[in-house]
Amino acid sequence: MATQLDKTNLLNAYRTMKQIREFEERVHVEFATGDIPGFVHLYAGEEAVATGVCMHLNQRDKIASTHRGHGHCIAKGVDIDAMMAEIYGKRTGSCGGKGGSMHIADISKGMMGANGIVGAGPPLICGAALAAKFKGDQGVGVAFFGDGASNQGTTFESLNLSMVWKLPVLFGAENNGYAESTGVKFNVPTANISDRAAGFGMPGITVDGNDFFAVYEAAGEAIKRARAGGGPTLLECKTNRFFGHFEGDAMTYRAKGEVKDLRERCDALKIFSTQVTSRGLLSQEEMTTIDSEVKAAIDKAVALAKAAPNPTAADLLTDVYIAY
Amino acid sequence: MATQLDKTNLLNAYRTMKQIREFEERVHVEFATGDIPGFVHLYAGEEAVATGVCMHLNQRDKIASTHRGHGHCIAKGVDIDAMMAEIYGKRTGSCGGKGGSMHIADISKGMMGANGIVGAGPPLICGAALAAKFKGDQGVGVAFFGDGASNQGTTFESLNLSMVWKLPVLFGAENNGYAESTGVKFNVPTANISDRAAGFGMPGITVDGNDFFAVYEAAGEAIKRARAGGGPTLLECKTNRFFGHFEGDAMTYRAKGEVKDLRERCDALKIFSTQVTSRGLLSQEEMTTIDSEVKAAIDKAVALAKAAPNPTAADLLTDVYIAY
Amino acid sequence: MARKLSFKDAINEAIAQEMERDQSVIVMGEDNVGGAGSPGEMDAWGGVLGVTKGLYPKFGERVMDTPISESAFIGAAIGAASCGMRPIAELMFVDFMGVCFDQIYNQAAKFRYMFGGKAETPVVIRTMIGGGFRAAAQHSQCLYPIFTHIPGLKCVIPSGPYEAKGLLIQAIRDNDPVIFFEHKAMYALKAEVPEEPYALPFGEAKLLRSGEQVTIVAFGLMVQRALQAAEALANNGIDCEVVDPRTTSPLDETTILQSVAKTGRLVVVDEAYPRCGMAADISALVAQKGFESLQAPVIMVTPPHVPPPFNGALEDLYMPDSARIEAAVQSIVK
Amino acid sequence: MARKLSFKDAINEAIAQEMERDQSVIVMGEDNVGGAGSPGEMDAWGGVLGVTKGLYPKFGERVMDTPISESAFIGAAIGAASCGMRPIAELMFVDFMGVCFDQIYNQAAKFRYMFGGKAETPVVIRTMIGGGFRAAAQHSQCLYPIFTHIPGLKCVIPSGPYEAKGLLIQAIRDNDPVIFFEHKAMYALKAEVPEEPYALPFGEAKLLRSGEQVTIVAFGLMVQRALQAAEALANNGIDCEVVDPRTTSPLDETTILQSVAKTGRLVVVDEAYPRCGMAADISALVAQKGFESLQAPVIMVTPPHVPPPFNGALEDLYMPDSARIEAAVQSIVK
Ligand SMILES: Cc1ncc(C[n+]2csc(CCOP(=O)(O)OP(=O)(O)O)c2C)c(N)n1
Ligand SMILES: Cc1ncc(C[n+]2csc(CCOP(=O)(O)OP(=O)(O)O)c2C)c(N)n1
Ligand SMILES: [Mg+2]
Ligand SMILES: [Mg+2]
Repeated sequence: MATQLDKTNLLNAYRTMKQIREFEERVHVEFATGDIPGFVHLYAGEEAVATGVCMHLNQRDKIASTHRGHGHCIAKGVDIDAMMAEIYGKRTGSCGGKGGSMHIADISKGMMGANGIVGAGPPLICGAALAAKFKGDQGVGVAFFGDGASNQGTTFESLNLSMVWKLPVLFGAENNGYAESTGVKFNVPTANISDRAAGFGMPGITVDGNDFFAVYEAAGEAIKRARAGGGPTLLECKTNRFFGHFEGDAMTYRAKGEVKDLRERCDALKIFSTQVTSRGLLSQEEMTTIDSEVKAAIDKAVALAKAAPNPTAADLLTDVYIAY
Repeated sequence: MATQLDKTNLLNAYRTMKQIREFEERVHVEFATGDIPGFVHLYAGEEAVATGVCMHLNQRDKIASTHRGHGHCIAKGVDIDAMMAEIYGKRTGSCGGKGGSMHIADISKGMMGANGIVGAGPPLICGAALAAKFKGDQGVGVAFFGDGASNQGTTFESLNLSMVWKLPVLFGAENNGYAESTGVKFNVPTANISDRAAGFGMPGITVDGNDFFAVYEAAGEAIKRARAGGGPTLLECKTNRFFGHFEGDAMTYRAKGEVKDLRERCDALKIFSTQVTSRGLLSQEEMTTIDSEVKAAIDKAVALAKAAPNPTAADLLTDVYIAY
Repeated sequence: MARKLSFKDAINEAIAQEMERDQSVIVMGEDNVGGAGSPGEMDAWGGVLGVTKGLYPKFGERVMDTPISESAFIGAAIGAASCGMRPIAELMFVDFMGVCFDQIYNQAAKFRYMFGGKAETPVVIRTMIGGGFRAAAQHSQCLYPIFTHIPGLKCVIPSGPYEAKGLLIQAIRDNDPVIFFEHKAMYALKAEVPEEPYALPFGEAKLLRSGEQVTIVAFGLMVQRALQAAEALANNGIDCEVVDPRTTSPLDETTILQSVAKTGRLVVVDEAYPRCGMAADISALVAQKGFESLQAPVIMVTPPHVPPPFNGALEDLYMPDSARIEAAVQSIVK
Repeated sequence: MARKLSFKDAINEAIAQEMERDQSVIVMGEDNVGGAGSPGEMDAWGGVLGVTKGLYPKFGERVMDTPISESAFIGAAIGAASCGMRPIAELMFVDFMGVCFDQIYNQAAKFRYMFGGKAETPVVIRTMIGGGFRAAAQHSQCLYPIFTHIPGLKCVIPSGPYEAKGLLIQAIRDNDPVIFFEHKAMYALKAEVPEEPYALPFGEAKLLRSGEQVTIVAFGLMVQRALQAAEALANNGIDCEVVDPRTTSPLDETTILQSVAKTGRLVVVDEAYPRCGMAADISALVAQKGFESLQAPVIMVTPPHVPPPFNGALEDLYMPDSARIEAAVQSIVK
């Protein structure tokens, strides 16, 4: 482990991952009660990716996210009370209840939005990176996208455009093996999604997306290069989702016992804990303390969300234009 | 020259290339008189590509073409009288005067249409190949597209889809160095467009597109593999266009003397002539005879086109639907 | 014909029956089988809401999963159609048209005209429309006015299971490109549906209720709401005629104009955006060709010029409901 | 202000002046410089018809060529806009919207609403529309009704050089996404254009001719033809009012309704397809909100429900001309 993360950072990494996990496990439970409307896609299992990447970013940096956006939001510092309220459709939500799970955004934090359109993020992040280039502020853009999204024309075009314009972009491919019910083995004819980078003259690398440190290091290198004007990188993180494609998915396309097995063998939080405790970097207690803090925070977020008011009828008509 | 083309085929190859060249040189001249309406993109200089590929095809096989489609049409056996009449917008044209240069098609010949939308052909040809697969008729589909079109999302998606569905497709990339005024060096960050194939697990190969035999052999192998169920290939042919992007283009983005030089050094017809005469496969006279036959045929096509009637007012409203 | 079928099952049955009848009918779409390349069961999904489930076990390779590459596979469906197949491609949500629209309106729609009548493109594109799912702005749109705008496309909006089966069978047999819009909030709706295959002709509106005072033209899910409103209005002594055009292109102008000629009043109810939308289209038709019989302003009942909101209370306000339809009718009969 | 400028040069000047004023304005599009990666001159094209020519020598890297990847670069313009830039992206022909429409209507148009008012996307997308070039079905469309359909977009159709400059400056300064439709047949048209920068407000129609008997509403190139028709009709003693809405979204309903209130008659002239088009939109507006003053059927003068044909004689028949406008007016005043 070549990484030189100090204790604060290690605790932060753990806290972020735990927050994502707890947030998602809780949304899963609450969704089942029928209180949460719409389509909800959970990020549980993929925590190391968002966390390992976003720890290199500051507020000047931008990320573009996907339909499975809660983890990216949390890792980029979006307020979890506002997120939870948004998922409940409440007026206090990040988007005033108008967006919901699929559209949580906080541009002030550099989070340019979850997105209901597969492959919509990569073009947008090219623009964010272009803006950074014009501003000369060393900012970078990260587009997260799935294995399924890696087949969308918009994604390919963006890989190319980012090379043509030499943009400071990290393409973060989250290969969780599935696009809805369809396996990556069907959709992607190469062993790795990162194999596509070479066709654009771009560095491409694949890491174990359940290993926070592997993601952290590879992302760090790519982001450093991007900031220095060295252009984009395609980083594929192989990971797993612990829930269905969306809440309500019976997952009959998955192998029997698959998720249980993954939760045992490939849990990013467990792997992290083992790594840091075995090396004496963090203690189990330190993490247990975080666990209960996180749990309390999520409890509070849910309670606040449930108690929060709905948008008013007048809200229906506002926020379409700045001026019309 | 490993190719085993017999004399008839060699004469056919020459005739096709000559027909394309003569057709385009003549359209260039006629366009300048103001008689030909609309946008016209000439294929002169790229004859070896369409010819070398299409000589492997029969009527059951399909091609999808581009805005620069005359050469593909001729190579696929579309009637040149009907083509010329279409370019003039006449009722006797391949499309009754409703399509023009950018939309010449003859589905009965397996020519699925020139296309005004860059990158529209590759998806369509995947469908043609899929149909062939269902019919089990060993048919193949060829999508021609330019270096510029190689950056369109539709093209990338099609490369991938053809692998996922293992379709009998040949992607014929015609790299003539320019997309309108923009150079391939700007648009395509790798040395070869064929470098993109690997990212889809597809064979990719680059040949000298001015060398008929090089194209013919590489295409032959790929098409044979496709017919046998071996899936798609990306074949890049490096070639040159002898005219502007479209008629009326002043070409100030090209080097001084560039076209003149290309016409001297890289003329597919000259190269072919040298190859076949030096090897004693065809005589100069045989080709000169073809030259005059072709010239007469083009003269006739132009005369017929000029004399042909316009569509009638009633034609405006027909052919939108089969039944409405 | 006492058998009841859901809207979803009616669609599934139409496809299955046509696939049995005609080998050239094939099905493709994201997760339309469900499970390709995955370790578990095949036919796991049958499309995101299960409409094509059960077709793969019956028809095998003629039902295909696709990568998330709408331009490529919708384009492939169109290309295959012009080579003799009859593909039924699923564009999961109509909201996704933006990544593949070129293949639909510049290719499929125009081949026949551009090629001087020498092309046939018998493709069907099935796609989900509409609100009520709390699915927010990118999964709740209607957008069929955009397709209706395009010459060369046929546009079908079934308002119930009976229409769904008959219109889909017609769509599959039709030799022109057809876009088939399925309102996702209707999938569970049941009604009597004949078992044998039948085709409902395009361009023939259905008169769902006869009335003397006001003509209500409504599309898709709004047909139900128009009927509810008409019922309620009848109890108040207001007699409405309800017309379901069933296809927006071709449009049965005659039935609409005849109805307005009788009633002299028109309310158009549509869930699509109002500007350049279906409600405007029908209103304009009547303002031009039925003006002499119009006795009152035409009223359009649509959502506001606003994207669909996520919050349920807002979405309910957003979508036209029977109360708004009633109010619209009352505003022109009083 | 005696200086005359072509439509094309007016657009170029608007961009140049705004780029001088505001560093955040950048320009991107295929061949918008012309010559990148090529051995000859830079600034060789300035876009396919030369509209942006001369900007690169003045502004250098702020004017960018792009690959043929409309989704990526239009999306990048939108992304950059939401990060503080003011990009002007060129979608060469509006006919190409089909390969990149998602970024426009699901992203740019919806950010502000979906994100609860917390996004600003000051992007301008310039695009060429219209017929008359013998450019056939994939290079002659108008399609602005499709953009007008979408809440969240603003749509501008300048009818001449003066409007082009003032409306484009407004578009660039505007904080919402604006689609700017340039009729390619007008690029050479000259008119007086002030040298200093000026912004024309959106949602304010221009009354081009006052009249008492019939209101003619027309868009873009059709404004000229409507004026010609009005002139000819005046010689026949028919007094028309001609209104150019200039922006279809927002739409100046008031001016249109006031005009019809005065004249009692409406002819709408539009070059876009008729179904769910602008002509229908304006007709429906008046049928709903101006019905009381209407004394005759509304007449829509548009192309037929047919793709644009290639042949010049057919295309001339296809596009509305002043003779058809005159006939339409006459049909409702007699
Ligand atoms: C353009 C578009 N096509 C299809 C969909 C429907 N859809 C939503 S998520 C999804 C699967 C995405 O798979 P992947 O990119 O691997 O992300 P994951 O869900 O695994 O995180 C699909 C097909 C969509 N939202 N947008
Ligand atoms: C989707 C789309 N974008 C842009 C254009 C405009 N356009 C027509 S041809 C062309 C250049 C194509 O370059 P290439 O693919 O290399 O083909 P070539 O002209 O060199 O044969 C462009 C940009 C178009 N027709 N369609
Ligand atoms: Mg995935
Ligand atoms: Mg080229």
